[in-house]
Amino acid sequence: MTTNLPPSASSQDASKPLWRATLMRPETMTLVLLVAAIIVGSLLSRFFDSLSFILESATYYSEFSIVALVLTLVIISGEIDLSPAAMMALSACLFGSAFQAGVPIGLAMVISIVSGVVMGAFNGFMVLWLRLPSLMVTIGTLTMYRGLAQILAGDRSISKFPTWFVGVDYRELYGVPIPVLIFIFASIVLAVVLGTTILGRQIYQIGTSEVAARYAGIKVRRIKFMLFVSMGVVSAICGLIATSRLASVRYDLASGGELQMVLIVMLGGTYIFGGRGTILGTFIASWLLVIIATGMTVADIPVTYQLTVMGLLLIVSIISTNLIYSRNQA
Amino acid sequence: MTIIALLRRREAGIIVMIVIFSLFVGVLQPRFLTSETLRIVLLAVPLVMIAAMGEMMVIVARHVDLSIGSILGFSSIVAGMLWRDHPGLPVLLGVVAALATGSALGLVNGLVVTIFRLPSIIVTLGTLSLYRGLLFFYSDSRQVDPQYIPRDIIGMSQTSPIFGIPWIIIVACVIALATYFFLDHTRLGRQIYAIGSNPTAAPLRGIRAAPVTILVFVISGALAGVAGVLYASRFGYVNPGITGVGFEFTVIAPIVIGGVSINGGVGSVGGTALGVLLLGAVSVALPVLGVSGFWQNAIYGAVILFALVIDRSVRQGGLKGLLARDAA
Amino acid sequence: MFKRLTQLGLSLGLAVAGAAVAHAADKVSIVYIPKNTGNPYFDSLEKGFQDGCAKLGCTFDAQAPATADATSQIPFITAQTQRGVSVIAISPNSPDALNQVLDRARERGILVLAVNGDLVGNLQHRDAGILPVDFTKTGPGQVELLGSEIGYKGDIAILSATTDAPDQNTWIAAMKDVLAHNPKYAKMKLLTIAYGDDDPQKSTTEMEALIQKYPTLKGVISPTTVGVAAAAQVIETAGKAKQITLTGLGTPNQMRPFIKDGTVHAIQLWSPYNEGLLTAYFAVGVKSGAIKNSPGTTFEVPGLGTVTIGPDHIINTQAELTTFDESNIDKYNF
Amino acid sequence: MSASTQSIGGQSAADRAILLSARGITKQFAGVEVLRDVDLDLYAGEIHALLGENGAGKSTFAKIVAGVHRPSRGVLLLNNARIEVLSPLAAQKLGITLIHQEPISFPDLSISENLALGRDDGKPLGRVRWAELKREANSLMAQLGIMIDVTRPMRGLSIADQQMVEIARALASESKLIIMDEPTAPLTPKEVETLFGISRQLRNEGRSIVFISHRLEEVRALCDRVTIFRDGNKIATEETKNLTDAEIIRLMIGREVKGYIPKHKTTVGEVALAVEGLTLPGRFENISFEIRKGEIVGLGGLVGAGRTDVARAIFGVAPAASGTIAVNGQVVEIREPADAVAQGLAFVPEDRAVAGIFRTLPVSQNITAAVPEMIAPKGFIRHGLERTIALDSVKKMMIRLVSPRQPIGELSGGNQQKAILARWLLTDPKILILDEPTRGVDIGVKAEFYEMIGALAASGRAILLISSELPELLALSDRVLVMSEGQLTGDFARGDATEESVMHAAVPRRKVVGDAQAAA
Repeated sequence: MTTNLPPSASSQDASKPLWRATLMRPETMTLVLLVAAIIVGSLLSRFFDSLSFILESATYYSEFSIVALVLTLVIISGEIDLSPAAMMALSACLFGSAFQAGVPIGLAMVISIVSGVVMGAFNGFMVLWLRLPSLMVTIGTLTMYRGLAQILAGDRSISKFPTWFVGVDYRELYGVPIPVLIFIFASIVLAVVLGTTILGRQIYQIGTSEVAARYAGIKVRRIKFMLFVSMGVVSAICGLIATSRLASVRYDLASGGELQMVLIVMLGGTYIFGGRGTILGTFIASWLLVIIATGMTVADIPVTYQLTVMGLLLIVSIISTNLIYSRNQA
Repeated sequence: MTIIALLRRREAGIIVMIVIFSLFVGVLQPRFLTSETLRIVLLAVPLVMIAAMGEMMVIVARHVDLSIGSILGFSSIVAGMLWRDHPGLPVLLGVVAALATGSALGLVNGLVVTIFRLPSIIVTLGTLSLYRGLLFFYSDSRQVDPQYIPRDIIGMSQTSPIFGIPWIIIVACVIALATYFFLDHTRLGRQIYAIGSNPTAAPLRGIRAAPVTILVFVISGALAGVAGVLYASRFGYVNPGITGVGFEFTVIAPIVIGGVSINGGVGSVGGTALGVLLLGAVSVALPVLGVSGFWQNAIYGAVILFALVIDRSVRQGGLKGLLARDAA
Repeated sequence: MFKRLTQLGLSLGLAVAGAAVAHAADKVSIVYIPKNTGNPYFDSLEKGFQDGCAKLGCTFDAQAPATADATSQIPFITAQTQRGVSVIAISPNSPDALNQVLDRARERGILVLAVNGDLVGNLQHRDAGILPVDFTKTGPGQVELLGSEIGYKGDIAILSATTDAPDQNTWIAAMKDVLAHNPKYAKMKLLTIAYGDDDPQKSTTEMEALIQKYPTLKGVISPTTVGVAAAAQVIETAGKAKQITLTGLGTPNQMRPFIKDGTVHAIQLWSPYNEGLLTAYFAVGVKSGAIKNSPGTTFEVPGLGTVTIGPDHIINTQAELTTFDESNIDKYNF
Repeated sequence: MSASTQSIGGQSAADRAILLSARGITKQFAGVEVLRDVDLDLYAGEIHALLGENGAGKSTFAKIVAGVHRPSRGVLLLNNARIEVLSPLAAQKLGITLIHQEPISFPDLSISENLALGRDDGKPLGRVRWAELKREANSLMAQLGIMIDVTRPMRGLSIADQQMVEIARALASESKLIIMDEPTAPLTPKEVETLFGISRQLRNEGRSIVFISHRLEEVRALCDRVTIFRDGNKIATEETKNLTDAEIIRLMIGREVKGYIPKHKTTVGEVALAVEGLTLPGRFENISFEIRKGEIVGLGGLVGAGRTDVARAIFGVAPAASGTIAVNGQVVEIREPADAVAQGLAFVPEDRAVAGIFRTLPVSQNITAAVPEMIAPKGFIRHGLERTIALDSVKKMMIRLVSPRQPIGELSGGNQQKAILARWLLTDPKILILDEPTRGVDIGVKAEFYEMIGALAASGRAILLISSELPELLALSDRVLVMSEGQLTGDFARGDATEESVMHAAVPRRKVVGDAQAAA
């Protein structure tokens, strides 16, 4: 039985005041949490209110945050990718091994980015051509890519990179570390892409109804494939940033990062079933995570609480986002 | 397509794979083909076997539980701390506590998944982290040293009630058989398959999907709790930061290779058990062959992907159909 | 705009740090960052810190990451730097990944000490390394212990942690050296080195594989606490205690049941407690100016006697390994 | 009409035992009344037809009786005792079984298990007796004249076979009341006859059957009484023999049929779309036809005959394995819908909710979805422009809405359909494929659609119209093609196409057509 409302029944809904529509957005919730976290953080520790400290801490999370931005697009399009942390590790290990084997560092960087393309394309192939669910595929590739990194690099840590390559997080522009700048820049670019271009529009449409998008002549497979490849490329780039920051690389680089990336995206109010979400939300959520993590660390709160808080946040954020959207849809 | 027909009977396929693999390893390292190997493999698998029985039910019901590693860790710590801090109490009480802990954590998973209708994979990714955090908190980040694990528990891996078969293997067999009986011969078991096969139609056949789904998560948690006790038995101590970490992949890989479809509704206890045995044999064989343990992760990942592709090609009626264009 | 804010923040942070330093004369604050949380070895080490600080009047705190991966300690170092503690003692998870963040801490006047494991290859990024014993003697000590138990004769194997662990590799190199060159050990044959990744499960399968592959195996050295415990469990489960002699580095608490039931006769280790104690004394001494942090300097630690700062600023807590067997194991609780 | 029908149908109402009474049944969905104050009595041992247009409320009524929905108001009485039907399982226990329009199947479970599911009320840990299940399943399938291995899984069974399993399930349930919601749609005439035979037998045993169908001839052949629904109201209950077809239709739609479809003038031009030898194994075979500019070609046939598959193949949704498609005389390769759109094709799909609309997105986005270059001339979306374009379409198509920012899911079916059509008109398509364009659309709006379709053809566009409503198909089409079991079986010029000729071609040939006629 169809349950279409006649226009009159929904008129209150459409004419809902703007402030209420804004308040009911998940991003607003994230922003409120951010403000609250800053206040609580400052109360917990007097060491907290230093911007340079926060920015420095932000570099530790910037790689995951940058990947989370692209992951936002992937999730809006109705897919998911749990393998980026493993892709970071494998591409960075490739880079390190190549460099160690005497490959010029520039070429080694190219190799790592190409490996990102290949890994992303493999994910895309499995999902789009073999039509396997992306969740399971990327759980498989997350294990496999990490394992390949382990086979490649063993458990040694590769270091001794040239000084110009090392320490990207200590280079600053206007007092802001480079990785954080890259994150901010990437946020702006992706926000523009998602919010104002046809590509962005079509990503939402695909996520809302893939079948309808295909019938409307949208090249669903091409767009999704591009998103998976972008995940690979961005993961590789972030693998390089992490390598530079740590001045070394090991197979366990970014291990467990998939949880944090998904957490950022969910916390930013992106709908797990696709079709809804914003870069702004992910941007705010990234800062929220930085504030919570650094705030707790600097306040000497044991790591056990941090794990608990992260897990709890993930669950609470999907529940609330889900509730907000299902209410809007009712 | 005889290969496909063979793969349809996944159990037959896995038995063939186990035989081929064993012969292959045996040729390279003749010492592999001894009863000693069998003993080692059989000692290595009960943990995975028991947890896999629960996880398999979850997957048959078209869900997944990624938090079992943390549940295993939590249950074993709860039991271990009980043994350590209250040495006067009966040993069995620790086992009961582990079961109760596992069930309770599974219940939370089930409730969140069904009440809010959220994808279980994301929910359990969250509880994976949440439970591990709580576990650190509960244990005060302290491990339970071997001297506190009761000898009766350690003895489960060593002593045998019958035919020289250690207790833990018997426990695993009993649980596997019980699972088989439950899934294949009770109405409730068949309802799990029905829910996984067609969740929207289940209520129309009078199946109450929510409670059954919750029950499945509880069973999965409880079995992870049992596996937690066996962990203490086999490794002799439990550590909040180590016990059960990464266990979810160790469990999911043999399940998918055992022919349990991640699309729900399909899968047998026999296939799962054989999958566990196959991967158990692989993990025992790698060091015997002198292959670096680094390969294990990559192999597990590849196995999951391979099983996914096989599953898809069987459904599509052969490899030819695999690449056919989408008919959505 | 940002820059000015940053400077403001920086000066605020420095002011706080300065305040902390100003107090340093009477109250040194030490923070210890172990490899990961839940590791009983480090619990014991922390105890040494606590007792030392109780006597010396310094404040002590331990902050552990959840996992032992290369990057997990970094946010903790930064946060403690921001807090303006006077001493950071760390058991590094990676010898390479911490250089920059440790340098930044040292720029702020924080004393950075590597404890229990050193930043091999990057020694210039810490102020001193506090190691339990002279690591060059650990390997030979272990070989001697095993040799004495098996009559200096037979096939042996090593079950190590990871291929990349610097300490392990130092010890193993010394073991190989002494086995090859000391005629006393001429009849002991090293068959292989297995790696259990400090993971109970993996150590167990590796140990099982050793037993299976080498029926002539008489002795196993496992110079890692996780490995030796797993190996003992395997030997006990397989009922091979009569054929295979196990020794290694293990904590008394972890190994007590095996030593009591005869699966293992003796293990060795040093006192992690003393490491913590010594570090506390050293740190407070350097901060107060009583100890000059340069090679050759000596200082007194109650209970440990006179301690000398060695080359590369390496300080050892004790000369020899302590051997634990049935006779003395109950005296230790860590 | 058989003798037995008359003898039972001929008794006077007063003599008959009433099995089920509905009193004042009202149902609201999201504040909209879809069923209003329905009173209905079902006799024991009768076959009772529910008739009405789509959305008239007959399926909702059936689902309320079967416990799928709960009534907003009103009561049900079974054997004069008030009952609360809380769930399908509760209905089952009361002896009420519903055979759904789309067969319920658990594809991974065996046929025998599908038959058994939900029929037992035993303990959850009660044992499943596999041998018993198999024996029972075999005997049920034999009763229905179906030879099939009952231990095979449902996956892969044809819709008809699945429907037969559903029917077998109802048989086994010993229900006093069996409700069949359009059970015959996927069945072959022979299977229909088996079903009718069994239905009569059940009636003779004193059980009651509610039969929902659009096919008047079936109702006439089988049913003792009919109840007619319109717009959520029960309009009439009458003995079948007392009503003529024309009267029934008048009661269903509330006015005379004639003249409600506008006459369409044809000025046919060159060939716009030529399809040659299109084949997709298992779906359709060797389909060839052409459509000229300004021509409306109707494609008729039974549900499942492969009409939609052909349309989806042409549009690239599920391309054919072999055969060619030529647009304006040029053979083109269409691998996905985007290619089809580039060739000037447009497709209004049958399954609007899934394949048509983006439910949660604004109407404006839905309208402009196929013309990105129009709203984003330089790559960036110009929202003002988009709004203008959308509002223009809204006005042209007379789409009723509050705001173009409103999610399209809030519009009525007809208005949603208009928006989909508007989306395609923006692409200025040369060839339009309309798959059941008026399904789920109110009568009044239907007329608007007919006018639009006519106008589109008149403007030189080629139109392929798929419709299961014969009068609509016949009135609009210049030519009518008919498919049956994946083959083209009929090609009628406007004058030659009649309901009889089209139905004749649509009925599968391999079966003996005489059976169906003999039955009627």
